[in-house]
Amino acid sequence: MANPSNEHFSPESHILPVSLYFAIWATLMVCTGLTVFAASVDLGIFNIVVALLIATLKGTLVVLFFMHLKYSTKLTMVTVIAALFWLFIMFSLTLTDYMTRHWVTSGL
Amino acid sequence: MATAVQTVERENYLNSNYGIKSWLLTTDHKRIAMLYLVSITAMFWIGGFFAMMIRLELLTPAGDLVTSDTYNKLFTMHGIIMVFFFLIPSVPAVIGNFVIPLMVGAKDLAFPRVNLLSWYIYMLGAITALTAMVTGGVDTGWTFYTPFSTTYSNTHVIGAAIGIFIAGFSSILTGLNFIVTIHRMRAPGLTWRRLPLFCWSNYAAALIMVLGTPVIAITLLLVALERAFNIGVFNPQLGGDPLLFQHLFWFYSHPAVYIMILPGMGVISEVVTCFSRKRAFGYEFVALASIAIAVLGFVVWAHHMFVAGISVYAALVFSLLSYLVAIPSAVKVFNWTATMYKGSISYNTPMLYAFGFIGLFTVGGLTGIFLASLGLDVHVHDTYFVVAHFHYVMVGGMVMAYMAGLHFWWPKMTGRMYPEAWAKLSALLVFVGFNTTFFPQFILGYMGAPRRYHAYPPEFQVLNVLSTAGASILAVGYVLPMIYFLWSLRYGEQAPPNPWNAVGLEWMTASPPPTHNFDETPVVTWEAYDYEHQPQEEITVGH
Amino acid sequence: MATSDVDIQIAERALQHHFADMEQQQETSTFGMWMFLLTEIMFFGGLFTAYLVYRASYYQAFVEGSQKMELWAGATNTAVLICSSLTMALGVRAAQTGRKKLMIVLLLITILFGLGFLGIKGVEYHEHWENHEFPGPNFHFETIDKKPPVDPQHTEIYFSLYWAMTGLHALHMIIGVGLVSWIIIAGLMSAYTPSYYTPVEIVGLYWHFVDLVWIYLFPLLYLISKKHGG
Amino acid sequence: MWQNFPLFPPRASALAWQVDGLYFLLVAVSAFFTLLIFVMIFIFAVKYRREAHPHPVQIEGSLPLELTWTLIPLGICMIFFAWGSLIYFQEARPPKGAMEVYVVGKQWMWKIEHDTGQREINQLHVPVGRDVKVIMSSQDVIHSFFVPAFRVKADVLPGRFTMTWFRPTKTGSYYLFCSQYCGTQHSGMVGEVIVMEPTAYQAWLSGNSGGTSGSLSANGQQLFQQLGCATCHRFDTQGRGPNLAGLFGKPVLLDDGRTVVADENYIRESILNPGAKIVAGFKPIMPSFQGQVSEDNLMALVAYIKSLAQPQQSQSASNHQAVPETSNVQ
Repeated sequence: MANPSNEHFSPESHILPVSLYFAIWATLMVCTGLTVFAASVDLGIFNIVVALLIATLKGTLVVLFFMHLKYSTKLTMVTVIAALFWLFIMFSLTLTDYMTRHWVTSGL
Repeated sequence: MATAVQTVERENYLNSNYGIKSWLLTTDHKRIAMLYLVSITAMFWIGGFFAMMIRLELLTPAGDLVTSDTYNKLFTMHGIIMVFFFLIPSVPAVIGNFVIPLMVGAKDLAFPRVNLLSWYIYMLGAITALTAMVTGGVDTGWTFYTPFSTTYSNTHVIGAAIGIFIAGFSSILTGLNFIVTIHRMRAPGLTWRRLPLFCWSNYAAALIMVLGTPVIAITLLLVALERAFNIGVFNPQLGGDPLLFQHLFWFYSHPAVYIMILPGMGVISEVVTCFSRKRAFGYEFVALASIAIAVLGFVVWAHHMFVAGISVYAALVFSLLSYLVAIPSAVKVFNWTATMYKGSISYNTPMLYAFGFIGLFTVGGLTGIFLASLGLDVHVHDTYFVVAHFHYVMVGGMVMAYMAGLHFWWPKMTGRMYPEAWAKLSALLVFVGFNTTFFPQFILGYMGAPRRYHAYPPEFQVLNVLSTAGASILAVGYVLPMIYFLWSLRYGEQAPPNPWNAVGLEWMTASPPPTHNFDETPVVTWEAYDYEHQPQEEITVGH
Repeated sequence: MATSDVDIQIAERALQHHFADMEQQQETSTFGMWMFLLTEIMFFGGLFTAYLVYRASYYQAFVEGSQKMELWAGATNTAVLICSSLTMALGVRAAQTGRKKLMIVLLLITILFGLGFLGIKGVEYHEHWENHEFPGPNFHFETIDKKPPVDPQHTEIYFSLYWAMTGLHALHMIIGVGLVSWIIIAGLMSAYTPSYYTPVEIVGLYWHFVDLVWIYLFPLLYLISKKHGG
Repeated sequence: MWQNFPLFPPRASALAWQVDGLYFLLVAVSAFFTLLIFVMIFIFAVKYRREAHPHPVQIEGSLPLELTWTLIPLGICMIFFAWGSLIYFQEARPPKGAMEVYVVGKQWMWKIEHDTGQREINQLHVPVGRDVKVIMSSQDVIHSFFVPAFRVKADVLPGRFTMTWFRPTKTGSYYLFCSQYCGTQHSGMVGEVIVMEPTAYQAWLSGNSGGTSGSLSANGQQLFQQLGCATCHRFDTQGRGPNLAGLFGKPVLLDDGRTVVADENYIRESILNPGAKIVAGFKPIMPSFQGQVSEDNLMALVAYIKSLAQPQQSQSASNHQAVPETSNVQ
């Protein structure tokens, strides 16, 4: 992967080298192959874990480099973190209900 | 009054150009605010008319004025219009739109064309929803609970849902505009710690608009799809779970009550400081309380579902979190009260509304504690207790704050003063009428009167009659401002740039402001609410 | 990166009256786009929540539904979108460096990839439609081994979510193709310079976001479990 | 209109006192804080009015005060939380040995079936002093079972059982409201709960047994035969389906490794959507009975399978002859 120290551009004009874009692209393609391969191996519940880990890796690369988040302001970073945080709230608190419906069984 | 009688009318945003096109194609935030003002006022009267019909029907225990189907449509349309087309846009889209760019010393919002677009989207949504109502109405309740809304209702659910779906994007765009404006367009020297509390609270509300509204959009889209194609996601007959709908619905609709109340709280902070001539007590705490409410508001939604069949454990979690969101609201109330301590208080109309707000919001907030308490909620859930509670917050709180803000900034928006005596009378009428209408409903609720009942057992009649009587007083209290505001446009006194002798950038430009707001970009060198350094002699306001 | 007088004129015309300078305008617009993407995330988030809830409760039904997905189509589409993201990123870079022709060529390729994605998706949709794997009264499903499903109701919900999620995503792709076309037309009219290319960047952000959603949709819908006869 | 003008609901269940206690405490605390705010506003507004106090004293704020009005309300709230949760927990856990009543909500009436086979519409007769567990489901939309005098409420959902329970302490007739909006005649979906002295209740039971064909579980047993359940679910180890004797209330190991407790909702799901949870060691061959059994019949089947779990009946059940618990009625 490209060495970030060579790409210290000012945040206003984050012009990244073409080679970096191709390197990211290649990584994404390899990851796609990997995720298809991983799905064909039976890992039990870890299938989904692996698939999501790879997806997250791919997503992170897209956001950091293709979308230039790595070279953006702190405010943009906070925005992305806020998105993830609110998604987490929605997922986890909804599942709080669904995953615990059987905890008190005597009353159905 | 300041002696500067303007002989030559200087150019302002109202007289810079004329004609319908200059309004419909404007990108000026002040004109867009006026467009919003006209449209949401129209929606308020439509919603208010439905409310009046509801109250008249409930005058007698038998369902004799309208049929039960009509009644069900009335309360549904009252809820949909008031929530989505009046309360949510009221303070942000009218007052916020007008005042926030002025407050931060900007020439406009960050995206003026998007701002205009958001008004058009709002109108499209409103017209879609109204069409659904005119052509037959909706009878699902504003909550659209499945499977009633998806399978059993024979009314125009899709139309109403699409209307709300569309209006949601207007709300999203307004929120997005506010957040970006407050981040990026502040005048030099206007740091976050110097930002008026109105901006803070609108910022917090905008966060909810941006993060929550998309979820209601997708949820209502699924309801529409469910009705159209029977996709089964919320339909128990097809294996879906109706509670999932409630989760997704309240994920937005609970925070939405904070979209409604937070900007109102911001208005109160402005008004209380101005008419007490004091700095906001505990500025940081009030500002942070807004953000805390916005964040915590997202983790309490299932307290609407304590009896709906959620797990006991989840109910415990949501109950605990619900108490936490009460704390920042309490902090705000205490700080407003403390702001008045050792102030120099004048009883102008906005301040009277602010008194009303603080008192009624306290009652509304405290009864929220009743509802957050699991064992008690089981009894009062879906009764008039809930109706009274949220009207105390929404009408007693939010509409009071909206009225306070409208009176406060009316001179700035129109360049005219409203008639103070009439305004005070109407403030009093609203306060008395409101309490007469909604306080009896707390008692009704604890007695067990379920909400959304077209006919009710006779022993509930006395309190219902009281409620209807109060509603008619309330109606007069709302009709009066409508009349004298219109009157003031033509006959009102010319307003000076700063009639209340308030601090804040919006008062440092002309009334009404010029198209570009400021003749030169202001530089802020003072703290928020710096009444200390404003010369006392300038106080000209009577009472 | 020499800036000609014409370029400066373009940039001056592009500066809206309420901004102090280009830098403020560009930062504001980009931040605005990120905020918009935040709402998009929450928009898809509602569907992902529904997916999570049902998948957690009715795993087997989701496995059976997922096995009927064409893996080759999903994988190819993932690759197509990644390629389109590359050309999009390179297109933005070309705009940054002021190579107009290159930018237009790259964006055209991006559109082609986008249309390719929609084409493959269309083939898949057609196949599901023919097989009655569309939720509603005509829904009919048999597993990949031609057996009746263990839990037909929830397999139908899997398909409801599949259509809703991929349909919404495809709608975003169509909007994206429209936006990129608009950028190409504006680019042909020389609207952008190295000091003013904000619209290109913003549309780029949007395109990458749509790609990002697919990166999650692919494993969640296509790869739940390929183990047969589960 | 003025003669009958109550301001407080009747208090007719063991739980009502607790709910009211919490309510009174909350009213007291709320009244205190409301008065505090009103009085402070009033005093400040009068004392510091502009005429009397033209020169404001600027105060930035006070950390101790902020902490005070953050922490004290928080502390008070935690008391309410604890108390409210305790009550809720009691409501969620019916006592053992409660008599069971099955309720089906439909637009716009309450259909009630007693364990002993009596059926009622919009009326529920119960004896005073006994725990009553109400097991509910809806035939169409969401309803809500609400008896203000007992301070209990629970939504009645389609596609699922929910429950609530109460122990009436006072005889009389009390409102049973539907409190979840359910369509046109929502406000007409009002019934009554009639609490009777035990002797009167027994008399009522025997007076109303004529029209019914037997206890609920006996009906369930009949259905069990008619629908052909018994061919696979045999009371030995040879059946193609699991043996249901003694099943109810016990944990069940599923073929994907999960364990669930066989409660009412599990049985319901297994009848309507057998593929959702396959018992370990069995094949997913059971057809779905979705659309073939009504809510009433489902409840009968559940009641029957429940009755199989009671030791003195499992024997008779294997003789295909379930005897209801309160057989003295017949």
